[in-house]
Amino acid sequence: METLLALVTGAMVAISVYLLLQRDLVRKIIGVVILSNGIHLLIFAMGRMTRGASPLIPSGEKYPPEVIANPLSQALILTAIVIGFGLLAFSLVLVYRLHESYQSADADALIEATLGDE
Amino acid sequence: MVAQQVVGIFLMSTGTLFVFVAGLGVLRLPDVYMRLHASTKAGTLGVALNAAGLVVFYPDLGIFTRASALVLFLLLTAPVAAHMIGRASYFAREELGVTVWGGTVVDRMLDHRGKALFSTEAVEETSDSSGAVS
Amino acid sequence: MAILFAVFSGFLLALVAPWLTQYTGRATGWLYGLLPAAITGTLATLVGRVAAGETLRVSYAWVPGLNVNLSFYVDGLSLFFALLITGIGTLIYVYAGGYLKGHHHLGRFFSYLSMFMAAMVGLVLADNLITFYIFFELTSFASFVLIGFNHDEAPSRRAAWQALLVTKAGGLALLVGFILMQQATGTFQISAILESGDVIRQHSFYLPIVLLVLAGAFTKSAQFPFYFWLPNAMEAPTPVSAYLHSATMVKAGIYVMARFHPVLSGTDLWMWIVGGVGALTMVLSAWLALQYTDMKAILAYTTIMALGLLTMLLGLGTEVAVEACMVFILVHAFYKAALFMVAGAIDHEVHVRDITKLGGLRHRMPVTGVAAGLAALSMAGIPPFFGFVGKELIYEAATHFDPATVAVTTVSVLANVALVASAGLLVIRPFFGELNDVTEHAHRPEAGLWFGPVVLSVFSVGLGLAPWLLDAAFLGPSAGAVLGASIEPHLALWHGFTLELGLSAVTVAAGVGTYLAWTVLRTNAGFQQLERWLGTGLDHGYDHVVDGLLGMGRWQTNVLQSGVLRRYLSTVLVTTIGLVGAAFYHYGFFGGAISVADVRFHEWVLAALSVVGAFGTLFFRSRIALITSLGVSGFSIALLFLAFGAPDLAKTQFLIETLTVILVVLILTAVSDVQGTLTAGQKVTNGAVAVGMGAVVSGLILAVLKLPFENPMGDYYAQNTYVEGEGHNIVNTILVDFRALDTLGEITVLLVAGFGIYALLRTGTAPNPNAENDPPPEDASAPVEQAEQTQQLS
Amino acid sequence: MAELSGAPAWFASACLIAIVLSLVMTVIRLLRGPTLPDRVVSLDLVAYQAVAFMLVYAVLTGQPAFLDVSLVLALVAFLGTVAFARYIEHLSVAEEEAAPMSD
Amino acid sequence: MPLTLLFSVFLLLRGHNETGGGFIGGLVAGISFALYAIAYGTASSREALRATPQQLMAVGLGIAVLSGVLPLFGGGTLLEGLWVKWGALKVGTPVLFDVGVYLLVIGLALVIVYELEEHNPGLFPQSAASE
Amino acid sequence: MWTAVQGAFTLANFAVGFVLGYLVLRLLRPLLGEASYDRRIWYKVSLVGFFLKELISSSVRVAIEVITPGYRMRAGILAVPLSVRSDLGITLFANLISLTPGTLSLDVSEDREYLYIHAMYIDQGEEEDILHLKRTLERRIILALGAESTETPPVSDAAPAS
Amino acid sequence: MSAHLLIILPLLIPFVAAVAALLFARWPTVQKGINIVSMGGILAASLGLLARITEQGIQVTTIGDWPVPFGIVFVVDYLSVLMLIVSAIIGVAVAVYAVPDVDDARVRFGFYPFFNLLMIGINGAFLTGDLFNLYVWFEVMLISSFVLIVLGNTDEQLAGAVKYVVINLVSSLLFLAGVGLVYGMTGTLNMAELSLALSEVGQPGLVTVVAMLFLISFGIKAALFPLFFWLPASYHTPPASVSAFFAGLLTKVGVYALFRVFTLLFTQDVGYTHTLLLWGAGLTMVTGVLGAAVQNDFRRVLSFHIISQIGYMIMGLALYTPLAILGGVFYIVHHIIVKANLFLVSGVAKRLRGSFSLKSLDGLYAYHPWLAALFIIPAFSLAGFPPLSGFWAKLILTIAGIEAGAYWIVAVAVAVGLFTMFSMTKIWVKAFLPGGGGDLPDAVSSMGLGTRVMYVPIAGLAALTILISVFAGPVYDLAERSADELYNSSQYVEAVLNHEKSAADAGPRPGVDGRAGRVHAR
Ligand code: NA
Ligand code: NA
Repeated sequence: METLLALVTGAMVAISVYLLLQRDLVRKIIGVVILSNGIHLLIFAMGRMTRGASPLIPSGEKYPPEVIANPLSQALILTAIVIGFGLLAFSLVLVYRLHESYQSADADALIEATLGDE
Repeated sequence: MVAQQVVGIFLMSTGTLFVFVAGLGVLRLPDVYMRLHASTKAGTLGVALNAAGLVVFYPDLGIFTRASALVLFLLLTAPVAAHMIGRASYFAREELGVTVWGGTVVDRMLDHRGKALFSTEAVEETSDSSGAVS
Repeated sequence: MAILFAVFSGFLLALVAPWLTQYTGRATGWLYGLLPAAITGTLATLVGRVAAGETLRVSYAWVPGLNVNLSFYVDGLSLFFALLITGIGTLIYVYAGGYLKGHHHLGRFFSYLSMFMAAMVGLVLADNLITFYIFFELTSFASFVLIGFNHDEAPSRRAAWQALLVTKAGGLALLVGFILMQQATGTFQISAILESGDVIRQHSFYLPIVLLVLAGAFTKSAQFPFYFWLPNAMEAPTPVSAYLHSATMVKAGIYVMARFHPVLSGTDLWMWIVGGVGALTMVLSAWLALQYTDMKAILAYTTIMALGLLTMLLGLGTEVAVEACMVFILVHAFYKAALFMVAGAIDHEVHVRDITKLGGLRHRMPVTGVAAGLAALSMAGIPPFFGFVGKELIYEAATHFDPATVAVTTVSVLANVALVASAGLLVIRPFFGELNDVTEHAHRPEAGLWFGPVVLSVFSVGLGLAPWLLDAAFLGPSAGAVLGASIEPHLALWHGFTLELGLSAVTVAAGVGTYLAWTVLRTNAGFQQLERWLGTGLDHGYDHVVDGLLGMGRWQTNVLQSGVLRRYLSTVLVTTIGLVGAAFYHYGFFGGAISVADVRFHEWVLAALSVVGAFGTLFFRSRIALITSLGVSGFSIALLFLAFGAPDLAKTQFLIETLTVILVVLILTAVSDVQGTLTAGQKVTNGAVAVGMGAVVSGLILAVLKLPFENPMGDYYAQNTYVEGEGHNIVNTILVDFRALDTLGEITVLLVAGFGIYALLRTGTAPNPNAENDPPPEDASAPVEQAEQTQQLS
Repeated sequence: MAELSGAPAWFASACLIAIVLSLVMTVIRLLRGPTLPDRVVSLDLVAYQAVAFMLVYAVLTGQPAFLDVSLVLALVAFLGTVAFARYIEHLSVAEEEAAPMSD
Repeated sequence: MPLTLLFSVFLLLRGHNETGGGFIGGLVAGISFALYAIAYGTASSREALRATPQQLMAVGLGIAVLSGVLPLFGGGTLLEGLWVKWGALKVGTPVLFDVGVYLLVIGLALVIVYELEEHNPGLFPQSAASE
Repeated sequence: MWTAVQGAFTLANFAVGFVLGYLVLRLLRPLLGEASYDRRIWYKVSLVGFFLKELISSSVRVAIEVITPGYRMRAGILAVPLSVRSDLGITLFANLISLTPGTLSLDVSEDREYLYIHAMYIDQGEEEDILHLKRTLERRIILALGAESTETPPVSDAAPAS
Repeated sequence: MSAHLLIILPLLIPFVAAVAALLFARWPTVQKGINIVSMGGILAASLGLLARITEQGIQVTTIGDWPVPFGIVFVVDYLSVLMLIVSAIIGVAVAVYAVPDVDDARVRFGFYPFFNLLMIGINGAFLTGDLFNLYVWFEVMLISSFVLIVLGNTDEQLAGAVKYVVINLVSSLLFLAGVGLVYGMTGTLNMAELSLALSEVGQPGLVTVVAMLFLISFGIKAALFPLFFWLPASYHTPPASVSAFFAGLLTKVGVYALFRVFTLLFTQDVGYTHTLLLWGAGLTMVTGVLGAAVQNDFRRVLSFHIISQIGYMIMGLALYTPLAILGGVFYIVHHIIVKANLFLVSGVAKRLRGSFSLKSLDGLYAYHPWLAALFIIPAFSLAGFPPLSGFWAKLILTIAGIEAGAYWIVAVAVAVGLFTMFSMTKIWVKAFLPGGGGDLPDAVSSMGLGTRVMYVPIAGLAALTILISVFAGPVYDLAERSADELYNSSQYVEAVLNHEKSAADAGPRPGVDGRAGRVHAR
C-alpha cells in the first residue's frame, strides 16, 4: 500500500505544481492545498501503514493491542494539517485583499518595479 | 449472535443498495433536479440504514445515541441542502446554463414569476390559475 | 610609547577635532600642526637608535586565534617614511589652516586629515600584515572623504568614489597576497616574514603573491594602467593633493614594494614587472604632464611620473637603485609638496590654475614666488639643489644596471627632460611675465600659505649642499632595510665629470627645448589623440568597466528578479528537481521491484479518486467547479486515512477539507477570475516541471520505503500513553502531552493567522494606491511636498 | 465486537465495494457536470457516501469509533453545500444587482 | 446549535481517551457559531458569544501557555503532564491545554467568518436557511 | 443526554460534563429561546410514521427508476397552494417534501401562498398530485403543530427566501 | 536558576509577552513597555545561557519531562546561544526603534504581539533539538512574518507579501517532506539520535538525496541562489522596524538551519553536499551583489545585499573546515547586527526626508552628520572595511578558503567584497552627499523627539559593531568554540543522548529498544 501511496503522492505533487504555475493566485493556493495533501500522504506512507487498527488503548487496558497503526505519523500529519490550514486561511484572505486593491488575482500582473527609478 | 449479524448485514446491505442507487441516479438521471432527488432521498435513507446496521452490531447506548444524532442531523440538513441547491440553481439557471430535462412538462414557477424573479410585487392575480393546468 | 603616540594621537585628534575647532579660531592650522610636529620630534629621537641597528617593537594580541596582532616596529625604512609623513604633515597642517580658513567644515577637515596621518604612520610602522592592511585601507578611506570634501560638486564625488574603488580593489588583492604570504611562511608578522625570503620565493604561491601585492601597490601608487584616478583626485582641496596624492599616500604603494623587497625581489619576474611597469608609467606620464595647462594636472602627472620612476628603481633593485629611490622620495616630497602648496596659494588668491592665463605673480606673491622657484630648480635637477643629487643617483643606477642598460637610461633621461620642462611651466609661466586681468587683483597670501613652501625649499637647498647628512641617519638604515642588508651609502653633490653629469647636461638642455616647444607639442593633433587614449581614455575605461558590470547586474536582475511569481516558482521547482535528480543520478536510483499486490479494491478506488479529484482541478475552466473536485480528493484522502487506522486524522481531514472548500468558495464570490491564459509553450514547460517534481517525490518515497523501518519514538508513545500520559487515545496524548510543544506552536500559528486575517480585513478597507499614511518628512529641505508639513507624529 | 470474519465479513466487503463503486459514479458525474449545481449535488452525495463507507468500515474492522468521524463529516458536509448554494445564489443576485432584495 | 456545541464539548473532553480533542471540538463549536452567524447575522452571533473572537484566541493561547507553565511551579518542566486525581475525576494540565486549543480554534473560526462577513457583507447573502 | 453521548460512563466525567454543559448553555442562553411545549405528541408520531413510510416507498420507486433502463418520469415544477403559514410549518412541510422521493421543494412564493416543488412523477395529473400532498403531508403537519401554524406570523411578510 | 528554566525562558518570555500584549490590546503604551521588557528579558536569559554554557558545556533539557530521545528536547550549544543573543539584541533595538516608528494603526492591529510571536518562532528554532519541532517553529515564524509584512495593508505590501507567502509555503512543504522522509528512514525525530541513525541507515547516498530537500527548503528561507526572489520582492515594503528585524534575522534562521543540519545530520558525503553548497554560496554572492549595484532604492539595495552576504555565511559552511565554519558563525553574528542597523538607518532617512529613493534622499550628510557617521559604520562593516567587524568575518573566510584550496570562491568573495563597497558608497554618494548641484537651503532640520529616540538603537548597534571589531579576539573565540561543536558534532550528540533524563538511564520501558544507550558503548 505504501508503494501505491508513493505514486499517489507523486501524482498529487505533479498536479499541485502545475497549479502553482498558473497565473491565477487562487489556483496557486489550491495548488498549495494539494501539495500539502500530497506531503501528508508522504508522511503517512513514511510511518508505514497498518489496516484498521486505530491507535487507541481499549478501555480498562494499560497498553495498546499488539498491532496498531503508527500514532506518531498521525500526530505529525495532524499538526501539519492544522498549521497548513492556518497558513491557507491567511493566504486566501490575503489574495482576497489583494484583489480588492488591484482588482485582479493575476499573479503575472503584480510585477514589482525590479530596478526602481534610476 | 447470528440473528444480530443477519439483521445487521441486512440493514447494511439495504443501506448500501440505496447509497449505490443514489450514486447511479446522480450519474444517470437527466437533469440537476432529478439528480437532487436521487442524492437526497436515496443517500439519506442509505446512510440511515447503514447507521442502523452499525447499531445492531454494537447495541450500546453510546453508539445508539451517536448514530441517532447522525441520522437526525442528516434528516435535518439533507432537505435544506437540497432545497438550497435546487432553488439557487433555478434562479441562476441562465448564468450557469442549467437546462431542464426535455420530459419536464410544466414550470409553474416560471408561469407565476415571469422573468422578474426578485420583483417585490406579489403576483396575486395568477393565483387562481394554479391547479387549473392539466 | 613613542610608537603608540605616533600612531594613535592622530586618531584622538580626529575624534575631537570637529568639536575642538570651534575654539581654535584663526590659529587652527598652527595649533593642530603642533601634533605632527610633536610626533616628528618624538620619532626623531629614535633616529640614533635605529641607525645603530636597533629595532623597536610594540605588540598587542588582537585576534590570537588568527595570529593577528596589533603590532608595530621601527626600523630604518619605517622611520624614514614616518618622519616624512609627519614632517610634511606639520607643514600641511599649517598650510591647510590658512587655505581653508573660515570653512564651516574646517573641523571635519582636520579630523579627516588627522585620521589620514595617523593611518599613514600606522601603515609604515606596522609589523603585522593585517595591521598593515588595516592602515592601508584606512588611508584609502581618508583619501575618499578628503577628495570628496567638496562633496557638493559632482566631479569631486566621482573622483572620491573612483579613487576609493580603485585603491580598494588593489587593497583586496594586497590582502589576499598577504594571506598567501602568511600561508607560505606561517606568520603574519612582517619582521618575521622578511627573514623568509627564500621560503616565499620558492613557494608555489610566489607568483600569485607577487602579482597580488603588486596589484595593491600599483593601484595605490597610480601605476599604469591604474593611474587615471590620481589626476581626478585633484578635485580635493589642495592641501590634500599636496599631502596625500603627492607626498605621502601614493607612496604607500612604493612603501609596500620597498617593504617586501627583501622577500619578493631578486627574480626576473619581479624585475620585469616592477621595472617595466614603472618605466612605462614614467614615460607615459612624463609626456602626459606636458599636455595640460592646469597646474594641478601637471603636478598630478609629474607625480605619477615620479611614482613610476620610484617603482622602476625598486624593480631594478640594485644597491644604487634603492639608494636612488630613497633619495628621490625625499627630493620629490620636498619639491612636489612645495609646488602643490604654491599652486594652491595661487588658486586661493587668484581662483585660476591655468598656466596659460597666469602671469606676473612675482609682483603680488613674492615670497611664494621665491619658494616656488627654488622648488622648481630642485625639480629640474639643477645643482646645487637636492634634486640634482637625486638625479645623479638615478642616472648612476640606470647606467650601471645590467640588462637593458640603454633602455633604462633612455627612459630615465626622457622623464627628467619632462621634469625640467614642467618645472619651467609651473614657475616661469605664473610668476614671470606681466600681470594680466586675471592676476591683477591677487592678494598677498597669509603666512600659513607660504610657510610650508619656504621651509621645503630651504630643505631642498640645504640637503643639496650637504647630502651626506642623510647617509648614516636615514639612507643607510632605510635602503638597508629595503635591500635586506647593511650598507654604507655616501651621498655627494659633486662626483666629478662623469657620464651622469653629461646626461644631466643633456637633460637640462632638452628640457629647456621642450619648454620652449610646449605650445606646439600640446596642440599637435596626434599628441592630443594620444592624450585622449592614455589620459581620459583610461578614465573612460574605468567607466566602461563599471557600466559593464552594472549592465550585467541589470540584465541579471531582469532575468532572475523578473517580478513574475510564476517564474520564481518555476525556478525554485526546477532547482529542486535538478538537485534531487542529480543526487539520484549520482548515487543511483535505489531501484527494485515495486509491488502493489497488497492493495485492496476499495483502497485502489480511494487512491485513484484522490488523484482523480486533484487531477480534475486542472481541467475546469471555472474555479468554483474546480473546488468541488478538490473536495473529492480531500474526502478520498480522509477515507484513506480512516482505512488505515487514523480516525483522528480522518476527522481532521474532513473538517479541514470542508472548511477549505467553504473558505475558497467564499473568497471566490468576491475574487474575479483571471483573464488570459498561458501559451501552449508555457503549458508544456509547466507540465514538464510538474511531472518532474512528481517523479522526484515518488522516487524519494519509493527509495526510502526500501529501508527497514523501526519506530522507537512511536512505540514509546504507544506504550506510555496510559501509564505515563493518563490517556487512551495515543494520537491525542502525543498532541497534548508527549509533543505538546508542537501543538503549542501549531495553535500559535492559528492565533497569528486569526489575528492576521483580522488585521488584513480591518485596516485599509478602501483601496489606497500609494498612500502609506506617511508622516511628512522632518527635514524642512526635504524634496517632498513640504506644504503639508503638519505636526510631528512624536 | 472484533473484526468481522466469515460470511458477514464477505457481505460487508461487498457493501464496501458497492459504496466505492457508487462513489466512482458520483465522481464521474462531478467531473462531467455539466453545470455547477450538478457538481455540487455530486459532492454532497460524496459526503454521504463517505459517511456510509465509514459506517460499513467500522463494522468490518470492528472499530465503532469510526462513527464519530462520520458524525463530524455529516455535521460539516452540510456547510459546504450551503456555501456552494450561496455562491450560486450570489451569481443570480449579482445579475439582478439593481433590483432591491426581498429581505 | 446547542446540540452541536454540546457535541463539540464532548469531542473536546473525550479527546484524551477516544478520538476527538480540542482542535476538532473547537472547530465544531466554531462552525455552530458560524452557522448562527450565517443564519441570523454576525451581530447577533457576536452578541451570543459575549466575547470577541480575538479575546477567545488570546485567552486560549494564554490557557495553553499557562498549562505549560504550571508544572514549573512544582519544579517540573515546561508542558509536563500534571494530573490531579480527585476521586475518579482526573484533571490534568494536558486537558487544560486542550481547553486552550479549543477556545483558540473557536476564536479562529469566528474571526474568519465575522471579519469576512463584516468586511464585505455580500459574501454571506442573508437568508433564512432555517434549521 | 450528555452522559448518554459519553458512552463510557464515569462519575467524574459526568461531573465535568455537567459543569461544562451548564456553562456552555449559560453562555448561549440567548440562542436557545424559550422551549415550547406541545401536547400533540400523537400527531407527531403519526407524522413521523407517515413520513418514514413515504420515504421508503418512494425511495424504492426512485431506485427502480434509476436501476432500470429508460425513463418513465413525467417531471414538472408545481405550485402547491399553502395552508400552513407559520415559519416552522412551512419549513417542515418543505423539508419533508424534499425528503419524500419524487418531490423536491424549490421555493416559497413571496406572499407565502405557494410552495414550488419539483416533482419527478406527475402521475395522475398536476392537480391530483398537489391535492394528495396537501391531504396527506400538510394535513398531518397542521395537526401536529396546531391551528396557529396556519396563521401568517404578524411581524414580517418575508418568506424564507432571500 | 535551574537549567531547564533558563533554557526555556527565551521561548517562554515572548509567549507570555504575546499573550499579555494581546490582552492589553487597547493600551498601546503598555504594549510598548511589555515588548521592550520582553526583548530585554530574552537578552538577559540568553546571556545567562552563554555564561552557563561557558561553564558547563552544551545545555540540554526535556520538554514535558519525557526521556531523551523520545520527548522533545531543547539543546543549547554555542551556535544556538550566539543566535539567541544576537537576535535578542536586534529585538531590543527594534523594540525601542518601533516606539516612534510604528504607527498607531499597526499597533492597534497587533504589531507588538506579532513581534513577540515572531520571536517565539525564531527562538524556538534556535532552541529545539527535534526536527519536526523545528518545522513547527519555522511555521510560527513564517506566519508571523506574513502578518508583519502585510500589517498596514498598503498595495505595495500586499503585492510583495503574496510572493513572499507563496514561495515560503512551498519551501515549508518541502521541509515537511524532508522531515517525513527522514522519519521514514530512521523512525526518530530527535536530531542527536538522527545524527547517529542517519549514518546507520546503510544508504548514505539516499540520505544525501533526501538532504537535497533540506538544502532547497532552507535555501529558500536563507535566500540562496537561485531561490531568493521572494526577498527583494517584499523586504522593502513594510515599515523600517519590520524590515530591519526581517533583514537581520529571518534569513539567518534559514542559515542557522543549514548550519545545523549540514553539520549534524547530513555529513554522509560532504564532498557532494558541501560542494553544492559552495557553488550556491558563490552564485549567491555574485547575483546578490550585482542585483544590489543596480538598485536605486535604499532598502532594495540593502535587500539584495542580504542575499549576497548570505553567500559568505554559506561559504563558511560549505568549505566545512573548522576555520571556515568559524568564519561562517562570525559572519552571521556580525551581519545580523550590521544589516539590521542599516535598515534602521534607512528608516530614519525616510522619516527625515520622506523617501527611500536614493535620488530623493540627497544630502543627508550635510544636515545629519551623525546619521551619516552611524551609516558609515555598518555600511563599511558590511563591505568588509578594516578593521570593522565585517572585515574580520571576511578575513577568516578568505584564509579558510585559501587553506582549503578553494581559490575560486576566495576570488569571488573578494570581488564581491569590492562590489559591496561599491553599493555602500553608492548609497553614501547618492543619498548622503548632496547631488542636486545647487546649494542646499541652510534650514537646519527639525528633528522630532521620535527621530531622536530612533537614533538610540542605531547608535547602540553601531557601538556594538565597533565593539565586535575591537574585541574581535573574544568573538573569534566564541565562534571557534561554536565551530568546534559543529565540526565535531559528536559533542552535541553525546550531550543530548547522555542527558540525565535519557531513556538509557531511566531503565527499561516497554517499547524502548535502548538505542540511546549506544553512546555509552562507543
Ligand atoms: Na559534523
Ligand atoms: Na547583507
